[in-house]
Amino acid sequence: MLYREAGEFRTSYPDDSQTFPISFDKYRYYAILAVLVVVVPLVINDYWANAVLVPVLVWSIAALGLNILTGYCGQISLGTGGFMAVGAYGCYKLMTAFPDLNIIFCIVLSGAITAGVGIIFGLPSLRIKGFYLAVATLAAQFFLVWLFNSFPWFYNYSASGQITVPERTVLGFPVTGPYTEPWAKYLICLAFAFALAWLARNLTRGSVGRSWMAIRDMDIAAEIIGVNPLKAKLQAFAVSSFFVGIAGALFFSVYLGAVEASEAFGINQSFLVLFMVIIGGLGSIFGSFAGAAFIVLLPVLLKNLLVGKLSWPTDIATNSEFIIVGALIIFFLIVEPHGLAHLARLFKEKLRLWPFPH
Amino acid sequence: MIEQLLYAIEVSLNGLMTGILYSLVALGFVLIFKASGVFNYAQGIMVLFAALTLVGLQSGQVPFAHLINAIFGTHIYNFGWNLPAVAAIALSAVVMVVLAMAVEKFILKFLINQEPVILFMATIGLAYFLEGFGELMWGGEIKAIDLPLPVGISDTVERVTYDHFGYGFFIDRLDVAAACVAAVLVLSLVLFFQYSKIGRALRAVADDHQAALSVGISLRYIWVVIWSIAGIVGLAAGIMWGAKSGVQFSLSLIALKALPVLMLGGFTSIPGAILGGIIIGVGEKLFDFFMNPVIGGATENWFAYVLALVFLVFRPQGLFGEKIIERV
Amino acid sequence: MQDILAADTELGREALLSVNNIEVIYNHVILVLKGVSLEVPEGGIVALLGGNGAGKTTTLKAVSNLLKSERGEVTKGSIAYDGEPVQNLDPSELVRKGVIQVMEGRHCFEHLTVEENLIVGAFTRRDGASNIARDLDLVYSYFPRLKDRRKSQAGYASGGEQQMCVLGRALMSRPKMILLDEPSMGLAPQLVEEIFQIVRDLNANEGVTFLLAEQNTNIALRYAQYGYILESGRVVLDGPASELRKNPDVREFYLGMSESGRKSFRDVRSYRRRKRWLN
Amino acid sequence: MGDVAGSERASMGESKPPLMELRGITLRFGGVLAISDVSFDIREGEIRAIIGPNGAGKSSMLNVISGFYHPQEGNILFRGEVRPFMRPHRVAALGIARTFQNIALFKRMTTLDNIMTGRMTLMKSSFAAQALWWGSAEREESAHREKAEEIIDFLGIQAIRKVPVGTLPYGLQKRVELGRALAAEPRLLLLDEPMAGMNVEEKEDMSRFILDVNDEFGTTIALIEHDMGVVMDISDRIVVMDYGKKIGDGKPGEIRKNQDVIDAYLGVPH
Amino acid sequence: PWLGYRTGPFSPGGIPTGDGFHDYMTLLNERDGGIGGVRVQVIDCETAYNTQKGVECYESTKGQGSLVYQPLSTGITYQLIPKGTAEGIPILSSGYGRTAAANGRYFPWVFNFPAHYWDGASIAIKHILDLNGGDIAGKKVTLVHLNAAYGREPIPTLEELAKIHGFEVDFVPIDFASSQEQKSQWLDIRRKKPDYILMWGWGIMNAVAVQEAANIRFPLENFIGIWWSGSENDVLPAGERAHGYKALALHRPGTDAPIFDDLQKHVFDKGLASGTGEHSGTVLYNRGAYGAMLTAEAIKTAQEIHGVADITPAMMRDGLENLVITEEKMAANGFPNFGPPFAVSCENHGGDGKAWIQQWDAHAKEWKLVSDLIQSDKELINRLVLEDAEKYAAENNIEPREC
Ligand SMILES: Nc1ncnc2c1ncn2[C@@H]1O[C@H](COP(=O)(O)OP(=O)(O)OP(=O)(O)O)[C@@H](O)[C@H]1O
Ligand SMILES: Nc1ncnc2c1ncn2[C@@H]1O[C@H](COP(=O)(O)OP(=O)(O)OP(=O)(O)O)[C@@H](O)[C@H]1O
Ligand SMILES: [Mg+2]
Ligand SMILES: [Mg+2]
Repeated sequence: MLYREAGEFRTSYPDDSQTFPISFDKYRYYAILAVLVVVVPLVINDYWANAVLVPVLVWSIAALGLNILTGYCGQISLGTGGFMAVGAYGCYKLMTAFPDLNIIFCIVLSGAITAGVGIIFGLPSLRIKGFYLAVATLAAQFFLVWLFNSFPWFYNYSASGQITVPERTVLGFPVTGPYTEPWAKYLICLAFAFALAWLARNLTRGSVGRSWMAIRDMDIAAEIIGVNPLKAKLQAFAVSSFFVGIAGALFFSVYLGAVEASEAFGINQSFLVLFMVIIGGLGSIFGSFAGAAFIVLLPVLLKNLLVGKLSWPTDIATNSEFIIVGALIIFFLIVEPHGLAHLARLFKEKLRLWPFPH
Repeated sequence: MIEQLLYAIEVSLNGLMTGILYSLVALGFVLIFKASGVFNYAQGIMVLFAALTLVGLQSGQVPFAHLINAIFGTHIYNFGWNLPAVAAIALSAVVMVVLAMAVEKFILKFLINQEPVILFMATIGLAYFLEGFGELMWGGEIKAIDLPLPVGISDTVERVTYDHFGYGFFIDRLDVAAACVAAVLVLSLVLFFQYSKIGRALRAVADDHQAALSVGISLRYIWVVIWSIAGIVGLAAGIMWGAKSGVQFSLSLIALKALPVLMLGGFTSIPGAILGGIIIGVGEKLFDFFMNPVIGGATENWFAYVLALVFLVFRPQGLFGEKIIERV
Repeated sequence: MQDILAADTELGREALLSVNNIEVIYNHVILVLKGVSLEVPEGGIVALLGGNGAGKTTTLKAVSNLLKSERGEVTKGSIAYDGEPVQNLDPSELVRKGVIQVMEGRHCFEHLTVEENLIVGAFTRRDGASNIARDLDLVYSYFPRLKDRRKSQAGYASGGEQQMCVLGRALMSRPKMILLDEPSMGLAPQLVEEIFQIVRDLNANEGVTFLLAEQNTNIALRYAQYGYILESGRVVLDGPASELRKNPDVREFYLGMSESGRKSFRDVRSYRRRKRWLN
Repeated sequence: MGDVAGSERASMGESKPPLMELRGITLRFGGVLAISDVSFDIREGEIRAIIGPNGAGKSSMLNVISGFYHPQEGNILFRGEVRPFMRPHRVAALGIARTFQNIALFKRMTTLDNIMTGRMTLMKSSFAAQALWWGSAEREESAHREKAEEIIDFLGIQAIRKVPVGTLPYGLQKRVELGRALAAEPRLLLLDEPMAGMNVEEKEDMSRFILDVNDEFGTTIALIEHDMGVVMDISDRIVVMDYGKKIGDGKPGEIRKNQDVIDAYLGVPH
Repeated sequence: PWLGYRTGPFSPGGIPTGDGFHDYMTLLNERDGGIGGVRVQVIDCETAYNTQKGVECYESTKGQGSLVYQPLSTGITYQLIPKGTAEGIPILSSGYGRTAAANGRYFPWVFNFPAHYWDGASIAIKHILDLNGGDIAGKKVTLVHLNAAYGREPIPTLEELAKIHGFEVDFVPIDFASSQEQKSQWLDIRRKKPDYILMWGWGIMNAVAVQEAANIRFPLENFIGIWWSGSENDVLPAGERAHGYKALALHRPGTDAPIFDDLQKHVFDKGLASGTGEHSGTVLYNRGAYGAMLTAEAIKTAQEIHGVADITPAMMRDGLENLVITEEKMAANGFPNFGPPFAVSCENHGGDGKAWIQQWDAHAKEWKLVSDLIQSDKELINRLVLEDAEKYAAENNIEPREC
């Protein structure tokens, strides 16, 4: 009986709506957090930061954003890449226009800009539903990328249309640019991921979150119950884009350092994020992280295994990677359509029953 | 001025033809969606896969050559035969049917009655799989498809129109061929859906998996049938597009051009796919024609989507799509 | 168990369907049926009664093999139809064998018209268009309301109309055995009576066997020959309908009769009561 | 016996003013005339039943009241004033809550969340406060949670508080749906076949709930039901519809003797 | 490391290039036992032309003693420029990447010899000038380009050149996602009737463009692609109709050079070919092999300078910076007269900016050189490069080093 719920009594409603009602969970969570904040920065190196942890965190934020829209509010969006581009270019313009503005504000502001753009592209969702909406959000994807590609103002008239991040510091430590220490990169992403996850958690446990879920599960009934669909959907689009915009800003400024709209924020990215959300679990915050980790790490892992350990030729390895990732996605969907998060929940459930099933 | 106008007409005509080519790809989506409510993201890859298979079979490529050679250290790449086109097409069609069966057996069977988004994801998984599998099987090099098309079409059109209007219209011969193929396909599919018992059952499946099961419709059979048809339609699209640009990975991206067509025409309507294709084709060409001087080029990419989006705001189910039933 | 075997031999009929001690688990963790056994004799009408969540629907779905599509599975026990085990059949094969289920919850094909819904019901039939057309007329004569609405999409039909549509659709396949899940739900009172009349007619004239889950115990026990009462996944009581009707618990909890005759709904006081057979 | 009780209560309600009045409502869908020129009123504090054969237009009538359908002709008066064109969520804010014929719960949400969603129109804390989960948001959540728990206790569904409602058996779902409607503390509660698919025992419980809501909170109730036993026992007045028209309106005692109603609907006298 | 791509939409280009590079390195190992006695190890990393994978590749391979990165993608090059600079690992982007990197004062760790995009633009215009006896005032030139960093590279140069020579220039961007369907662009071109078309395309875009150009019966000999738009992949799908299409050539096509005999003997016959072997002699295969030869020469130079066989990335940079490619060296390596001779210096990382023009002969199915080596307008280019490099330096607070 490692995992137990018995003996947990809650005497007030705030206690019951805690993030981790079971104290075992809470301690485990604090322990993990401590490791993440204290231990990891000490041991992290370039490879771990740039190829593993930073991408996972950045993608987690994007996945969190999309999860709010798709998982909680039920609006499938394939425009994530475009919104990330808004975040990235917004951040770039802010950084270059106001060199003295702290990078943290730049990133948050670019999230806010993206939220505005998200609202505009969210407007059609009042009429358009389901897959029609999903395809319609591709309009945002293509239009935004085209916009950033076609108007030199966005990339400060640089010769090639690439944007390259200038160096900025937080508390005197560089967090962007080539001279950033891996731990600094990692910590700033972690801080954003943590803050945003907390925000997402708050929003989804109150009436805003419930209005989203109601729209997701049955929009007509929700409206008759008293949920204002316009407000709920636009809120979801705004919050989601805010997250995605921040992810885009971090993606550009901290993670890659130089990007080009059509390549870095293409349609593939949109799909990737959708994957994360669905593999991780629709409507689950933990799932967003799990999904991002899965999708980012699996190819890296496979590559290290196939090319690094087994020394397969790279093309065969990459093709096999696709095959394996595809097959795994299908496998997961078959085993548990509700994602890793649900799988974890089931596992807990079994653990709780163990050793006496039923 | 008149020159301008004639040019605009020419642009529209070409748009029309391209539109039909788009619809050829869109058809595959429509078929599967209409018949089982699954939004098959893998359709684009299926087009590529079909074309790769066709070329591979025709030119006698050894499947999985790279893999085999890597494992056994051999050096085999080609069987050294050259199949006649008809035989290769027939064989590829068979491969697509086998693929349909595999999809049913290994994926769809387990996902009966799941939410549409889950099925959608599964098809994305399939797309990944096929992407790797197709390249592993046939290699990533570019390959050419040679269509024995009569060469004179474009010239004749241009000459005749020049004689009549004083302005030679240009139309690609491939487009003419594609239009014919598309017309035949659409006609037969519409008839199939309208008049066969299976057609009705397919629509039932799309509405409610469980209820369809409960009246004795074998989902598995239906799925094999419809994925096979979609595979063969994909083959047709693959031939046409492959002839245009060579068979290689990028072919699958053509699916992205088919999506707005789908949206505009309605996910469930075969004639809608054609009409949607034409509207998008003509629309994007004309838009580029008028707006290019103002906002610069490369608008085709998003224009189709924005057009479809605006259109949907007024008609959320697309042109001919089944009305979305909203009731409590 | 003893009873029913005796009853069977009495009637000289084979059990067409026998469900043997099945256990059903949803989603790998939720145990719903905890050993349910029942038998339906050929040409019989058997009623399955029980409160909400007792497991009636689950039992029917286990028989028709629709459980798999809901992530449920039969983990123990066996089900035999016509002497053959049917657990591994595809639902459609079962329909071909003549077993059809009318699902609860009005599962119409929304985008098909009412008439198309009915015609799809005849999907498995191979006996020609004219026969199907005749049956279509028959269904329309049962449910004139459907005839009025035949050209409109089923998704827009009223609740009761959808229910009729689903019933009619099942009849269109000319089944040997019908699993009816709450046929009377949402239907106007005189229609409920008519439906059971149809059940009785089909049973008497065409020898169709029925297994029906029904909340309207009163009417179900009037038309059925045998009844099972399910509570939380177990059969708690079974017997010929006439006997069940006399059982004091059944009278109180399922028929709403107290010792002094029928109570007014206005006078019911307590919400939760215990049933004697649970002690 | 039920008759006596019914008329007694009805006389109690008669003195009250109408909460809602429907005047000359006509609703068409293309060629289908779903409701034609129907007028009736619902008085403050009464239980008003709407009955009629299948497809008579009862559910459509509720949809008109809750603003989901907009009639081509006719007026809806709420508390004496003509209600202008409104989106359904605005109607809900007026204090009109309802349940649905084909259960329309939020399937993937838990029972508790469903019920809390019912309180949507009453919750006021701002978006920002919720985002940061500061003071007011948390306090408000707890206060409403308490009300929701009261309703859960009242309906006896404590055990399924944290279960997603999608997999609950039909009858429990109906109960949760009632809970969700009650949670809005409505002035007018619309119930569409609340007892379909229930056995007698459960119907008794449900009747009890409805009567209690009516008694304790003074909630006005309009209800559609096909079980004549229930309708005749618990309602104060009954409207009968057939083919979109009103064919009868009165107390249960009158309705059950009305020949038109017997012909069109009841079949036999009840 | 070789950050190549054998998968994804650009694999038809990536495969032969990679094959050429690997096969030559294998040859060196097999025939000579490596360079200066040290076997060359090519660390292969698959990027699928995707920047993120490129970064992952860089990070995962830089610890393995990587001497020089060849990212084979302009986008990834942009990623790696700051990283390589910060960490002191040279980046060699031969004929692609960031043009301004040709200025070694501002980009000490980045090389793009033997010629870069702006050279390419200048050379193409030179060729057109040659065809027209030196006067192209009033002519119309259209650039068809991929709507991405790479495709936009030549725009400033062309604009400058247009001012100088008085021709009109016009740009037609094509998004990669819609590069399968370029009909409207080509109809537009057909209407505007430009005299010459230049193309900066990659992947499927090239093949479609050549076909469309043939479709509108544009005289293909007036259609000139950059060296990345001039491989067999781009003309074969159009079949006969591609006859006459021209492209710039950094090096010779075909299998005439003696090196191919060595490759046959030491690599293909031993079954060590990295691909099918059937690409040898194609433009991109030769590019890979040629690039490998340049790399090997740089390694040799580094070994000579520092007198050690096992060199470090910093030494490698010295080798690259002091690389002098002469006719003799090329001949000695089996590449006689294969590419332009050039010299790299501390200041000049871009080579001399010379290239040929090649033309497709659809009947013989081969590319043929149709011009002498053409020298770009170095004066102009150097000025532009300096401007851009200064801008980059200003944005990133970089102090140019002294040379
Ligand atoms: N798909 C499912 N997943 C998980 N649990 C389920 C599922 N379907 C049903 N259940 C559970 O199984 C139990 C029995 O449900 P079932 O639907 O069989 O009851 P029932 O007797 O038909 O009730 P009702 O009269 O309300 O229709 C219920 O507790 C229900 O919560
Ligand atoms: N949105 C709609 N579009 C078309 N027809 C509709 C629509 N809504 C209702 N109808 C039709 O209007 C009529 C009345 O339907 P309604 O749902 O009001 O019936 P009801 O009285 O509730 O019947 P039941 O008791 O069967 O639920 C039906 O014939 C139905 O088909
Ligand atoms: Mg049931
Ligand atoms: Mg109704």
